[in-house]
Amino acid sequence: MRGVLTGDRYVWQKKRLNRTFSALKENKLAAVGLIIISVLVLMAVFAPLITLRDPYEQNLEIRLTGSNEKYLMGTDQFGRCLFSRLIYGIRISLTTGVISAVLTMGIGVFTGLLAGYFGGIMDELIMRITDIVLSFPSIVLTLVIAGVLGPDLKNIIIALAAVGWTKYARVVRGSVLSIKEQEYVESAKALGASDIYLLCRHILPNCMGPVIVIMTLSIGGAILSIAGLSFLGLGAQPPTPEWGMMLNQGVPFMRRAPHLTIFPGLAIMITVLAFNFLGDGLRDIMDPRLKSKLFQKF
Amino acid sequence: MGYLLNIENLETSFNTGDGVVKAVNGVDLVIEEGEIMGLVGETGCGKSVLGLSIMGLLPTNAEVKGTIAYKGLNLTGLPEKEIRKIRGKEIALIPQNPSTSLNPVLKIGFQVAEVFHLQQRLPWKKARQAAIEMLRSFDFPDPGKRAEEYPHQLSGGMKQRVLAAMGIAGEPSLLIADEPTKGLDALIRIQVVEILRQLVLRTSATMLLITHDLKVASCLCDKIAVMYAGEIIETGPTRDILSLPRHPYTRGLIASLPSNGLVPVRGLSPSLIELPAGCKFHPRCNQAAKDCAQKHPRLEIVDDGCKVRCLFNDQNCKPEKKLFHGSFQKEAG
Amino acid sequence: MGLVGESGCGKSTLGRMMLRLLEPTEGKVYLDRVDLMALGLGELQRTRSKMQIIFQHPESALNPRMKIYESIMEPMQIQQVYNSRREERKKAYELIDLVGLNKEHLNRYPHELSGGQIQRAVLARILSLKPCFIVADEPTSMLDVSVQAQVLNLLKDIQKMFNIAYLFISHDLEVVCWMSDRTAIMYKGDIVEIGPSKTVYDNPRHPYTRMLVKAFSQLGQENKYGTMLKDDYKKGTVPDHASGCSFYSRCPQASMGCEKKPELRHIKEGHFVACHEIKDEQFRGTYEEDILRRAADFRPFLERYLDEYLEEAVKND
Amino acid sequence: MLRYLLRRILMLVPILLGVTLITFSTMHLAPGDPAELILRGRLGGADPPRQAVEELREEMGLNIPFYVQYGKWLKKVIQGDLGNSFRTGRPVLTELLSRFPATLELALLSTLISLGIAVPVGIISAVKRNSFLDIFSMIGALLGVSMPNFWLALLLMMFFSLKLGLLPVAGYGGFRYLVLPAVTLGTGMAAMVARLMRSSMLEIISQDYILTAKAKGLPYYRVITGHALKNALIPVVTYVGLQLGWALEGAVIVESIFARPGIGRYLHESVFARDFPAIQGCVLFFALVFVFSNLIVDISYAYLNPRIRYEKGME
Repeated sequence: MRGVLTGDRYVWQKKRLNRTFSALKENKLAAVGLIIISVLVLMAVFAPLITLRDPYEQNLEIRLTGSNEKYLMGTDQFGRCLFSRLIYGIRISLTTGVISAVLTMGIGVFTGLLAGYFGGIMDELIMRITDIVLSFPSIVLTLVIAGVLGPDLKNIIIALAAVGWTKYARVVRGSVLSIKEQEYVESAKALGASDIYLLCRHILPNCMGPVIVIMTLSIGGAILSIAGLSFLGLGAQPPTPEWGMMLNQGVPFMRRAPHLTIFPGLAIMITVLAFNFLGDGLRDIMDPRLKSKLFQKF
Repeated sequence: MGYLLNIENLETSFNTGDGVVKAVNGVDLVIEEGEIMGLVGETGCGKSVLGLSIMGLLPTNAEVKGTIAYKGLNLTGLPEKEIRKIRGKEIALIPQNPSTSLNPVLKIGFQVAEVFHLQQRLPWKKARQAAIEMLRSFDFPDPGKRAEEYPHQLSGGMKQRVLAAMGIAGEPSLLIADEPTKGLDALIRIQVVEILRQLVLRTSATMLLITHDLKVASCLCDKIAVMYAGEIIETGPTRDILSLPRHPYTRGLIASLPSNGLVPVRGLSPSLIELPAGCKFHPRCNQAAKDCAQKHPRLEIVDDGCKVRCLFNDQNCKPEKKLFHGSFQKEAG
Repeated sequence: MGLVGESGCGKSTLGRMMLRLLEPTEGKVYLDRVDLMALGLGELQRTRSKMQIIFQHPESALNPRMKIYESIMEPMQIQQVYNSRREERKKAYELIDLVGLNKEHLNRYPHELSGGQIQRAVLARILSLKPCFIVADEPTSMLDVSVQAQVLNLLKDIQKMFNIAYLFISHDLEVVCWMSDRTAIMYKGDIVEIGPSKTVYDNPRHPYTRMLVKAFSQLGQENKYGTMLKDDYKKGTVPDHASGCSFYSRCPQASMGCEKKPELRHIKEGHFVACHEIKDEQFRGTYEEDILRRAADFRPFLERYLDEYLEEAVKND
Repeated sequence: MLRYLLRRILMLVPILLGVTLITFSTMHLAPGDPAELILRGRLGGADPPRQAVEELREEMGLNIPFYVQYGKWLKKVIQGDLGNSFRTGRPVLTELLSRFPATLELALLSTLISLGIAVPVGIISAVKRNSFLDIFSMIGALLGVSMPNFWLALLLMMFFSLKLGLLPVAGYGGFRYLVLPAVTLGTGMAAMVARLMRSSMLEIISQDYILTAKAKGLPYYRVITGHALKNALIPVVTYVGLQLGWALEGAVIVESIFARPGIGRYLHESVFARDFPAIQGCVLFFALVFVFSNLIVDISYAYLNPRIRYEKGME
């Protein structure tokens, strides 16, 4: 009997997975995003195989050359291979982006759950704090925190998390409040379930949909912010091959070597775009309102 | 009296991700001038879609085939611009859900006046006056003040009245009331029935009442058409349908009313994507025979004004005890 | 036991309060001689297996991310009724059979089932704990008539099979009268009439109940040109007295005396009405009258009554 | 309505307190002793003598408890005294005021540009859903959202200033100097607003009351302009407040690139110089502008949405 059931279960899960995939297939933008991200990840992992040169290797004799057969994208002001630096830059941007997004989400979801589920003073307190944090334009606060802590990638991640968690906390709180009213939660309560059980089994899984969407979108946002702050000189320090910083260093040579400005920016945009594609697509797939709306018409 | 609306072989389907939903499958329906036709059916049988098909208000993924002849004019092929002239002026809709069918950011007076302005070409000032008069006639206390209010300040019954007022403001010849009593308590339901009755008395309009509630239909309608899985399965004068239902589904529907002992119809309504072959009702029918699974019965005239879609309509004509009565009767189980 | 009232009159609140899903501001609820309001959290969680609730909206009654069999087995896991998964599963199959679903439904998600099927699954899930008391909060108001009849019949069969006490909440007087032995009518948070279902329906005494019954009988009749209930609708023209009869503002028979809150009075075998205008000559002095004298508010009375009722049900179990 | 406003204004009090508290504590976030850091800055990185640090600590009031420091600081701030800049020694308030016009004109012009583009594009996209125009503009919007604005700024500079020589590269002066920064900021914002406008409009179009309006026989354009638009604008208006915040945020980067003497650039410089009074002044300024623009937005939101006028709270 067990075998039968698990067998069935397997089939159903497979069907469900297939459905998500087919939804992805239909949503072309999301699929494109996913493909770009996969390619980027592969490139980051196999960076040494793809690039021919060490991203740190300087060769002052061939400074600021344009693209040629030896250097795909030319060289920078120290004669380093721009292409290698960009590829290694993927590692930095992706890891910092993902780490800061996950960290931010963790804090936000936790506080949001607390506020939404327990309500009362806890809710009041957390929501007032989010109100206050949200009263600052977020880059300004991030800039100041990161700047005061000292220019370092790690500090930027901390600053981003310290400011960004409020977004999740609000969303999670909102969905917890509505899920809490759902009858299945009430009936589980009537069955004698404990708070932790309710939270883990019923509430958390049902409010993760929007969270995942926001997280996908905010990985893109985090990459943008990190690049921006690095551009302002607050993040990665030379000679790290970080895109924002590379852009910054290219500015003085804008007239002579525009490729130093164009390519890193392009790299940032493509990466962020991929996450935005995916996030948008996920939102369309997951948004139950859209589906039920279609259904109501019959 | 001539035919006001003559629907022939109407088919409406939707293309969705899960397949083609055939909401209306070859419906023939005739509405004569001045009568109240009740379209009765359960959730998902396509009755609301039928109403929207007449108005040409379906979403873009819908496909409509067949003819809807209104005063001899076929509405199905009509371009949007032409059909707009019909809407509101000739055929008006009283939409399903009063709480979401009024625009939340516009004053109700304006929403009613808009119809006067548009359909009767009244200047705004006069249209407003007319709107207030209209509200007054629907028993609105202090209509001048009420007209300045927003929908969320009104009770459900009042919103329903505003919608009714909007419906008849254009002096239409045909009113389509889509599920006016859905999800309402008995007392409010009676109020709504009362509103509709007033409407009919006042305008002498023809009405198509779409409802799932046999009781509401029975106290308002001259004729009833019962719909199941996108088809009309039985139609005729209200009294005949209720006292002598011929189709097994109609009988089941009547028997499952609480006042008739809640005798259920077994099974579930079929999905409109995969309809059963043959008679659409046969999987749930107690009297289903072999033929029912293959032959698709036609809507045949059985009696004066009555039509039934069942292979066995003749044998089934035995009048059982009067099934429908108003008072509560307790049964043993 | 049936409970009837308009939407927003507080009947669902009462139902939820009985299970202590909502905390009442005052008053007590007894189940099997145990005061539920005084229970600690742990005890409460254990006691909850005896009383269960069925909700109105099938679309939100089950966790959309859990398959039906997970939902059905969940209560057994929470209350640890069985020791092994196998026993739980066996029980789940039994229950599924009992409520008229089949095995293939078990592996579906709630959105793949119809409203009627979901209510069946909810029932199966609840029955797994062998409750002695079920609050059914409008379980069929969102269903079609033919399906409503199926579910109601099922509920009734199960009641007979397991001898469970129901509190059946609905706004549909006819359904309640058909389902229940005794019916209580609620208006704006107060019980205005309570008695055997047949008596209440055929011989309503409270003006509000009369209005309801009249409404239901008139809905079935064909009277195209009559005006119905026109006179009875002086809705909300008189301000409510906070302390007075809750029906005062809509009551056709309201008089000066109605400014005081009426008590539920015993007028006939098991039939109680809260109205000043009913001066029944057959007033009986039974032991319940004694309770009534002591009961200034209706609530302790109702609780007491329910308590006895439940006690009986438990004894029979 | 009045109660809503009062509530909304009362809610400002704890928020402003929190904002000032965070602003004040930025100084204490820095690893190490602020006094030491400052002196080290003055001495060009050399270790300051112990006694000088102690003196400065005394002078800055660092030896008294934190909350007393905060109270003193707050009192001064309310009186309009933001302290003197470590770098220039001039009062921070004067510095801020002198830089304010540059930032303001940038924020206003870019907001104007973004709304001017985004609202019509969003509406048309929603109404003509899945048309070529819709797909085109939505991909464009996604590009706009994903594009780093500092990169866009550099590209614009490269093309219009260096290559075509149409506009000045950087600096501050007349309208010609404003164009590129405003376009840079406006494009990013326009992309976001257009997406929001479209989704909000789509949501509204599927509502029941739009069906009612169509059933009245209204022409489609009047359904959209008369019935849908006002509803669809409600979330967009809320957003404009946030947007102004973005304009200010963007100002930090854009002003730095285009060398505009605005508050954003001042903040950037101050962060690098660890000029704490100046940092605090800038942060406070940004937060206040943001808080009050949100207040104005909420008021107009209440004006647009009749439900708010009678109900309490909003989310």
